[in-house]
Amino acid sequence: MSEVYSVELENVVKRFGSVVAVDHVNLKIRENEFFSLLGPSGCGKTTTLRIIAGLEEPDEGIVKLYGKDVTDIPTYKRNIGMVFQHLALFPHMNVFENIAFGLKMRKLPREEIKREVKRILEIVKLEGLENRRINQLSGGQQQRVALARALVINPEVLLLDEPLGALDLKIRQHMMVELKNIQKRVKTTFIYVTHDQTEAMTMSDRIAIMKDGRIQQVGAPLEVYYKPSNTFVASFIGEAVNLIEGEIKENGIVDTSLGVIYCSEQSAKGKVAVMIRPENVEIDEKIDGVDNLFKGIVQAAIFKGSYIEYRVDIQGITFIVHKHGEENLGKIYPPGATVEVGWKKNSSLIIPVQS
Amino acid sequence: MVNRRDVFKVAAAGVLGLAIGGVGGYISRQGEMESLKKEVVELSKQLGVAAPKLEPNLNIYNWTYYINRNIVDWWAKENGVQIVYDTFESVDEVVAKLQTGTSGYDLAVVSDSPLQELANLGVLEPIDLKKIPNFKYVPDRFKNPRYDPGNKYSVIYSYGTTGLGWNNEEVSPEVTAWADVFEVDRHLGKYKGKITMHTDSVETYGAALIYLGRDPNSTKDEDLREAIELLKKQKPYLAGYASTEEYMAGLEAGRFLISHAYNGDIAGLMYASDEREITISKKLEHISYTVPKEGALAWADNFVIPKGAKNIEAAHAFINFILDPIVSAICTITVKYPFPAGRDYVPEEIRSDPVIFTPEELLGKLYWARPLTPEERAKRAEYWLELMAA
Amino acid sequence: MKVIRSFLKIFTVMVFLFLYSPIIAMVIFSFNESKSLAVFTNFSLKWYEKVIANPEVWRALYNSFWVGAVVTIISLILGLMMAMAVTRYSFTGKTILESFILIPIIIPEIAEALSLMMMYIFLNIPLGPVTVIIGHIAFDISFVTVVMRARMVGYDKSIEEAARTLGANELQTFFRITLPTLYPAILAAGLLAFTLSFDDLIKTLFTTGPGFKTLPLVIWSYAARGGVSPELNSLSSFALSISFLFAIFRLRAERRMGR
Amino acid sequence: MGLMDVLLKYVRKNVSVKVALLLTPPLIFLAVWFYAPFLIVGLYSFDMINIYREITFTPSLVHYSRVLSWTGASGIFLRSLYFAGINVLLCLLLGYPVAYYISFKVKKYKDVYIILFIIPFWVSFLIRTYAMMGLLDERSFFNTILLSLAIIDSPIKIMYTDVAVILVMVYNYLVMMVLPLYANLEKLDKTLLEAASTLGAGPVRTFLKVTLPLSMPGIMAGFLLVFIPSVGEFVIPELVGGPSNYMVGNIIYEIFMGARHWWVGSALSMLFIAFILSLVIIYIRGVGERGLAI
Repeated sequence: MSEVYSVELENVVKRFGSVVAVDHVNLKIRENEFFSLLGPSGCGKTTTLRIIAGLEEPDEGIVKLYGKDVTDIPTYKRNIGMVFQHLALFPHMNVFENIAFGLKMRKLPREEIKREVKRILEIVKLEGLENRRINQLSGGQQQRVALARALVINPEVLLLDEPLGALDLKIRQHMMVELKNIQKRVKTTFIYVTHDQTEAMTMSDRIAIMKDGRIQQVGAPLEVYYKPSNTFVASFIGEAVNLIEGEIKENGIVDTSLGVIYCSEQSAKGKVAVMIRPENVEIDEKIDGVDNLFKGIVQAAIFKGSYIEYRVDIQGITFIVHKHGEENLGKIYPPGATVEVGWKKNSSLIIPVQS
Repeated sequence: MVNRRDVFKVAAAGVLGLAIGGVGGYISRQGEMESLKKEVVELSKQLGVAAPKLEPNLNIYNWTYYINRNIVDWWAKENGVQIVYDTFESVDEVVAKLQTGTSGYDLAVVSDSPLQELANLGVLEPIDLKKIPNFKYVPDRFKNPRYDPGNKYSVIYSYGTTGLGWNNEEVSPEVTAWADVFEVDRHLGKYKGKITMHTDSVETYGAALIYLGRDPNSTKDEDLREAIELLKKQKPYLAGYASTEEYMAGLEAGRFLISHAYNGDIAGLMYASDEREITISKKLEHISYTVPKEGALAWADNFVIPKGAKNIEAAHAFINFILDPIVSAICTITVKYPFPAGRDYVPEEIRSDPVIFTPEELLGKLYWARPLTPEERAKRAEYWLELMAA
Repeated sequence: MKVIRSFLKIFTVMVFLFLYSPIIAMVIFSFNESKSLAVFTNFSLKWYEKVIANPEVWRALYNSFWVGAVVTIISLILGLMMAMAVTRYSFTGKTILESFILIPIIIPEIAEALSLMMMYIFLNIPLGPVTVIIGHIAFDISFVTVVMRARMVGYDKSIEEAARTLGANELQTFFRITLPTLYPAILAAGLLAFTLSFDDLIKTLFTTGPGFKTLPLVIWSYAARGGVSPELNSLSSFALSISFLFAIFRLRAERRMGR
Repeated sequence: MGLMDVLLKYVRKNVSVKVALLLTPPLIFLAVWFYAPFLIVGLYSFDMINIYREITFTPSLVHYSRVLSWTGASGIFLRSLYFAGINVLLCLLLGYPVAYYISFKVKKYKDVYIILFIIPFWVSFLIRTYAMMGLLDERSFFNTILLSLAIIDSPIKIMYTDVAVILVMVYNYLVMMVLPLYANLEKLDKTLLEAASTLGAGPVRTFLKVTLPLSMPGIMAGFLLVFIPSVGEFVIPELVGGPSNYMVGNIIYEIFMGARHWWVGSALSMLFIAFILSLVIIYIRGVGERGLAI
């Protein structure tokens, strides 16, 4: 038997007028996985999520939940939970009624509803707030209610549409940890849509990166960070990145406008880009023991808290370097200073140019 | 002529009617009525049994204050008929409703010329005189009228004239002619702001055209132009164009001294009228009514059964009831408009009052409104609105 | 500055006086024992007794109420459908549709009432309560739609989607989520619809049938016939107190809605 | 999958079907009971229905040309515009200071002021009009007081005059002017006024150069809300005016019910509606769609 997938999308297409929002998407999401759909706004990630929920019907393709084709099944008959971007809590109901709604729809006996709501309130840490009105809750509390409401029905899949977007940074960071913990406790597949890579990186088992309705790459956070499948993914993931276009000269050697760059060996041909993460680059007056070495002039040095970001002009190309470490913070190269910039060849990765 | 049973029947109606409404307003003839009361109560029981079975509802549409409501209530109760009694204040209202052919009324009261208009439109049900035995009490003069030959669609209700009501204490010399209200050097100038003309354009046109020596029904441009010019000159001297309610209140309070009015309204002021209380003795001695010597418009109101009436039997029965001489008499002494069938039973002072019962020889000499076509009415309305805008 | 301020204050007080004095005078004189409109002789409830003893008034009040109730329910249903269509979906011809909705509010009521009466006559439809109700709904729909649309702007559709993900089908979603959350809008529109119907004179005047009178028709026939009278003073004061009861209800409801 | 499911699915899938389902019942109602009647009015006005209510296919403009060439009608039409214009002006003159005072000078209890202002308008239109009739009546205490104070020597006759019609209109429509004005003034950024005074403008100049221009949208909204219904007024001239104070509504009524000439009445009605609608269209063009968001 092959692996069990909680959600499968096969060649799903959704158009809005002339715009193709979802373009032949194929996805296989594993059971009990924390899966994120990451991409800039308008990339089709929310539409994809809504297709899984049944709130949008695909123009083409098939949606499967646990192997069962649900393409023609309406939302309310798919056993899924969803947390909406603006939470969509029912304003005319209190906390208990909000959470109990799904159970009532399933015609559970009153006692069981009470028990289930109590159970889930414990999980989301909202005990004792059953009778509060929605507008009497803080943003974080509302978040938990929305989560509890979606989880209490024991969904096969929990869909989350940028649920943390409205929260401020501190609470958001806290909720990220919380969400991950809850996922571990309830053991359900979470599909999480976000444009925030930190959220995706922090919580996800796997991430799908989308652009213009297409999936660009699916992989674990480290994988997409260090092995982006194309320049879009490379530049989208991480704070910053250096991408230098060029042509493969021979295996592991790329000819760029800066000159030859030595890369970790990889079989590719023709036009490619070389990706160098800024934190893997050394900067100093004099550098030894690197495979690639360039001279440049500091344009700007920006203090970013735990590191310094340098923008170094190398033959007209701006190169970004992140310099970590307390001991280095005392020594800052001022703009105009001539420096050497270098990195080892396994820090430069050849990736295909995104079409 | 009238048998005893009928008299008792009607007296019963009157007495019971009074019992419903209270006898406060009943002033004279009290002794006569009292003596009949005992027998009447007996007979009224038989009446109820004897009455034919009628439809349960009757929708009546009549002028305001134009019948004895106690008698209507009594008849309804006696026959087990639920009466909806609606009233209107102008010819326009009743014609507008009846011309629909779906007014929902079973019985209405309409004047002579609009009656012809409605008959021509085919929105009236024929009247079956066989079902109205009391029609025999209607004097011959009011049968087979010119506006409804053979009483095909109508039965006379009441009649009268439109002349001038005036305050004989304040106004002198006495009002005799239309000239008094159209010529500035006569009453018009003297009582500036105290004179009203009628709101109904048919009446006011009629007055102006009669004064000008023209046909009051004229629709010729030159006649209408001349009439309107006359009325335009008159307008600044008037208190306004008044309806029944307005001129009755105004004459009584002394705000108006001369009003273009229906005879019965003025009689109602002289004797006081109501729709529940019967009064016979004079109330306001200082109000007079004159049919101007140039002539005036006469009119007759009639029962009609509108098309679409659902309760035709009850409508006929009700007409028959009102045509009973004593019922007619009671209605006459209640509202001070003459009900022809009851003439012989009203007290002498009322029967001989020319303000209520227009003398027959005079009626013959007066003008009658002719039904107009929409074209003719529109033409008249155009001139009329020019006056209103002036 | 001081001068301007006190001028404005006096002016405002005068305008308030202008607004209140006729109504207060009417109410005061409704308790006058004599028929005089000029001198208050003695306190008396006799005109009220007359009004209360008049079955026509009670029947008219009853008619006004039930007509108002039927009109409100039907206009709410139809208006809600229209408002939902225009606020939730975009479709071709929407702007034209919206102006078509506004026209009944703009057109003089006399023209509208006469045209409806002509149509009833043209189609031989007998006049009565039903024709009155239809006439009221025909303009109430527009008012309901406009009020609802204004209140539905910013309505978060995702709560309905949330309900569906939780297992509610279309009908359950509508009755358990959509209607309850639209309650303020429905209440506001419903009260307006009821008031418009309850106070309507012109449409009712032209479309009513035998014996069917509403309260405004009774007041109108007295006012048009006899002008000012103590009976009418007390009838109007009586009607006024009903209007006030409504208004207070409305105000309280809106207060509660207004967060 | 049952038929119901197929149908439901179809509806779910098609927005246009949903829209159609939502719009059909109200639109059919409006079409039948609001627009179709005007179709009949139109047919009458073009002489396409005869006296026996049969449709004929011989359209003609005679009734229009009749109305247009009719001086009496144009006189009354002008009077209606004049009455409505005076009404708007008086409502503005009375209403602006009140709205201004409540919005700018009242610090506490603004709501109370506004509710106090609205209370008289909770009373139904007809009763308000009737209450005014009580004051305007010659026999009213108002006249008695003036007489006893020897301010006047004979009772003022206001009832059944142009003045009565206009006074009662102002009384009834004042709220329609004050509320949009107040809403507008409330939204107005008051720091602008402070800015103007720091730039050396006196109170009068500030008002004329800043407040007044900025409150134009409120004035325009009030104008529309007062002008449109008061041009078409029927009840007020009928009750407190005489035939000499007729407005368009009254002549339409008169032609329909008095002369019973439905053809001319319809033409008049159509012209009047066309006038009102063009006024609104001009307004929307000038002020924008928001102007109608009441």
